[in-house]
Amino acid sequence: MDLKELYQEIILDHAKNPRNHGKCNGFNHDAKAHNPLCGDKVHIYLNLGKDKNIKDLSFEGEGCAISLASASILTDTLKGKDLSFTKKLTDDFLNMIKTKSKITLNSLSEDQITTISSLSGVQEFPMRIKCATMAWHTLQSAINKKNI
Amino acid sequence: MDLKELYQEIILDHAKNPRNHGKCNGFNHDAKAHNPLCGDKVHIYLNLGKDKNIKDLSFEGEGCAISLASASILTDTLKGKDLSFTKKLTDDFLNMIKTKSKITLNSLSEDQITTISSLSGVQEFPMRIKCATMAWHTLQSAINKKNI
Amino acid sequence: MNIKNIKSAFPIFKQKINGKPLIYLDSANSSQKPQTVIDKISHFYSTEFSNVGRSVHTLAVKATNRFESTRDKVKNYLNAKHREEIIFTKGATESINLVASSFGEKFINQGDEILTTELEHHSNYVPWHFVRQKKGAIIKFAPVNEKGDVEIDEIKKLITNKTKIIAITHISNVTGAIMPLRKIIDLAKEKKIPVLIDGTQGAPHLKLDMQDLDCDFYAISCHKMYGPNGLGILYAKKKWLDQLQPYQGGGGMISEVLKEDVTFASSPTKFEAGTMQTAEVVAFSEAIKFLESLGMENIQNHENEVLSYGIEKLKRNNSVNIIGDPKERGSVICFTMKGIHPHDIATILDDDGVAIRAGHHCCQILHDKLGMPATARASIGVYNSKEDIDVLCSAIDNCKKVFKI
Amino acid sequence: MNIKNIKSAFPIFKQKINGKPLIYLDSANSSQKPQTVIDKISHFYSTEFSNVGRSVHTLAVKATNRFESTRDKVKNYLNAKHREEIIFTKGATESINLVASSFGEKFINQGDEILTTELEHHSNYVPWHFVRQKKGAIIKFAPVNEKGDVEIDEIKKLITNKTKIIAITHISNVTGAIMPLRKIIDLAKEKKIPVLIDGTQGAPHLKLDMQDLDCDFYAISCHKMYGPNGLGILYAKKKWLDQLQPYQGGGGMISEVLKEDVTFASSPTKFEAGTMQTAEVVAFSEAIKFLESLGMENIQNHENEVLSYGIEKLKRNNSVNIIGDPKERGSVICFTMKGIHPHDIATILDDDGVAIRAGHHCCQILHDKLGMPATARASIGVYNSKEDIDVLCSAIDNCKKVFKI
Ligand SMILES: Cc1ncc(COP(=O)(O)O)c(C=O)c1O
Ligand SMILES: Cc1ncc(COP(=O)(O)O)c(C=O)c1O
Repeated sequence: MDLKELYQEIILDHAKNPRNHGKCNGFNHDAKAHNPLCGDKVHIYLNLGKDKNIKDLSFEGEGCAISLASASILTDTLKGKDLSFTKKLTDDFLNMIKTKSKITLNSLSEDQITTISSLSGVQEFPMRIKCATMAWHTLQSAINKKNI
Repeated sequence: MDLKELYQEIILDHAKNPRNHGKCNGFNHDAKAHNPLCGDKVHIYLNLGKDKNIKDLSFEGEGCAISLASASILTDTLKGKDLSFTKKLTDDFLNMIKTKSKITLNSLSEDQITTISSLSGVQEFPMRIKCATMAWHTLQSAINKKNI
Repeated sequence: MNIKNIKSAFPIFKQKINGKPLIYLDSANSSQKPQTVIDKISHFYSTEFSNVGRSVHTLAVKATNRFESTRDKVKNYLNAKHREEIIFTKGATESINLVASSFGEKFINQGDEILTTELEHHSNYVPWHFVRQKKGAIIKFAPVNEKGDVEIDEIKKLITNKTKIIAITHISNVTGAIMPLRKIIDLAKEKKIPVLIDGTQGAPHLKLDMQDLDCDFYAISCHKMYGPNGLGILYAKKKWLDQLQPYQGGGGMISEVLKEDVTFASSPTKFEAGTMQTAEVVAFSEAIKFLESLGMENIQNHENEVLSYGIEKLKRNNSVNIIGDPKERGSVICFTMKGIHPHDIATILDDDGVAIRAGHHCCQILHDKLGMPATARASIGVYNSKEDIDVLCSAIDNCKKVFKI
Repeated sequence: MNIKNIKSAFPIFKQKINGKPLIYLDSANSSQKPQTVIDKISHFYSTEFSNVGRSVHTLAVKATNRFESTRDKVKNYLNAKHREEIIFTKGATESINLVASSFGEKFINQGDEILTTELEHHSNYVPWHFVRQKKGAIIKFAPVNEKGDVEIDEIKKLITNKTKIIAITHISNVTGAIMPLRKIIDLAKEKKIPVLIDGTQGAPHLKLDMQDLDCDFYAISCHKMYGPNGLGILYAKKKWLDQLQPYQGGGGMISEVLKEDVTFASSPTKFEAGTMQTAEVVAFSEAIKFLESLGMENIQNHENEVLSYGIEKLKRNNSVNIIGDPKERGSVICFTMKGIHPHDIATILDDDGVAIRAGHHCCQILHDKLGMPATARASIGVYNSKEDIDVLCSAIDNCKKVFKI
């Protein structure tokens, strides 16, 4: 186990300055989740276009550095992307957390890949995996659950 | 532990041919008890005179050799005795079962003492002590509880 | 491991009882524990102990992993479909109380009927008696026949449109009858009535498959299947998990706790309030390993061999009266002897190192029907052999000598 | 035994965590077990195991004697007046559920009030929430002040003639506040209101005397007082034993079982349905021996020394915010750090071998009031030393390094 792997510069940056925090304009889907054991909370908002493009994406939440960074990176990476890409990246991400496999989607910039991959250090901290994955599961619920 | 101490001739005799079995005539006190763990039951009947003499004494019950013999010996020994003697003998008996002390009441015949003492073998069989003492405790309840 | 010398896996058999080798024929009461289970408890407490699920430090991670992976093991062992169908309890008694309380609270009302049998252990009656008292429900008892079986027709006759649950044992701990579960469950499904199986005596002896059996609830005591004390399992089919209210309230089983209201976690957490029996759960994985390494079929064959040998041999003894003659018998022989009370039998047998149980075995209704306040019971576990039966039989002969019959 | 080197009595401290000595500061969650307790479990299973109370063979006699003599030991340890006041349960959670269920069923009706505090662990709230739901009762929360104490006046203010029970913790597992039990119980007695104490955090640290304290119910988790998992105690004053209905139904707790009705044994049997945790109870006697051999006063002095040292040292650290400043504190220090979430603290501390807990510690109402979803908690057991606090403090400094603050 290596703390430096877990708390990389990129993660600390996202945790301290989360991107896309708050309710995004015109959100038409949302979902929230919380982990009753540790008190972490996340609420994902998205503005999903008729064309299945995510026009806007944001989150509210409180929690540890890992959960904040994960939500922040998620919103940053998926804003503007379409649903099929979102699904693929989510699968890849969850896989990475589980098996330390690499993210290789070629529509992502190297920078984006580095950013997302910074979360893979959590793999060696089993009790923290939920912190990293909660936002991603919640995004899926939000997509599936139309906000009326 | 010695089985022969437990199942002495006298005990087997009383178990196979219990004395004073059934409801005695004119009983004016009674009480019953049972041991829910083993199913042993005893019901003591006594005809207590105004002079505090036990005019008649009997029991109904089902159970192991020890519990039958104990009830039988109890009724045989205490029929015709008064309450203060009954109390003394009961204390002596319970003491004997607990500490293997001797029964020494001098108004008892040697024969009677031998008979009662035959139950002291139970002392080495802790799970069977209740079998030997149940009738004696029940007699006390019967004395204390007037039958109306 | 070879079943024939499996005694050596159990340290208890190094003991002498009254100077004689221990012949343990009280496994229906509680089974002895293999060395591996005992060692696991010590090892876990000595090197990995921590409370589970609540802390993020190394020991807590190890303990949580072991705890939850035992749940997976149990799921596989029972061939349950979902891991959340496996709920850890204090024992079969608590498992049944949980269902009676939570199911009863929600689904049983005034005049509704609970269908059970005359064979049941108090653990599968008293919890329903509580529901009867609280709700004004009715308990119906399918009668046991003179062979010690409960016929499917008797159950069929008692089903009405008021029947809300069927609660029935897998194997009688007195007559040894193996219940016709397949038929009962088929019948119940036709009528859309849920079925709870008291599997306390089934789980240690028979291969179980929850998906195949398709009951709604199955209750298990781990201490009767070579596992540690103080642990049980409730298998509850997924469809019930959300419908049933939690049984106990406390730490771990909640989702959100406010002054005005409380919401609950999902199963299994929802049904596991408070600090669980971490060490016991962890050690139970060794009991499953033990059973799996021998193979349930082998265990069953071996036990049946010893059982049949025992039945045959006792039948030939004129002083012994065997209780029941069920179509299929599992691991239990209850008997009486003319002129010798079961308690006296048990005491005299103990002198020869033979441990049996005497009493009503928590089945008073059945014993009332039999007209016997008590019986003697020899019950068979994986470690018993035909030689054990031989010792039992000569100890039984000794009873007659002591009683001069 | 000397408290200063008592770590050697606990095999867990032979472990290295991430290559470093284990600094276990999570005892409020669950304590580690001394070798004597672990050995007792093994020894009992290996040489004396049997189900208790039900069979008459030698092993059953031994097991029953050990089981019941532990009850006597607990009675003496708690200075309870009667042995039947000692009921074995699965843990404090079950103890409180038992009282809430049995007492609530009989004595709490629509509109009646249950008085508790904002400090309570979920285990002393959710069971009462169930009563609220079932009976239409009201739960009132005595407020915690900014020091983390609940003042007696706040409790006094909330008592009405509808108050049916006061349920309150002995020591808060978050602020560490030791409740003014003497005053609360005096007040309650004046008003004839029974008092339940959640003694989960009290029992491991303070000398207890039930006759002197004179509460009605006192709930204990044995696994937090160096005893085995899966075992708890409910002390219930004699006057309640006959009044309360049994909690669970099953074997052992009955007097007579008929198809129409069931009557129950007397306490403690009445409240101990099904096969109990024999091995755990037997081994718990070693935990009591351990505590008695050290002496509760010595333990308290030692723990207070370590605690004060910890408080002082953490106060001097500007990045650390200690939760609460109660008049009397027992064995618990909750804290936060600006810019570092408690979970991250716990993970980073673990890297230095320091085991603490992070979260709401099953006290969500209190954390909501504090405006903090989570805190970090270092809790002290008999085996902790000032050196442990030093390691804790340097590990805390390391958090800042990792987070570059
Ligand atoms: C058929 C049956 N059901 C239920 C039980 C209760 O099991 P436990 O005491 O382990 O809860 C037993 C064992 O005593 C049993 O034999
Ligand atoms: C104050 C308090 N009450 C109750 C409990 C519940 O104890 P258990 O989980 O052992 O049942 C705990 C421990 O988690 C506690 O700290």
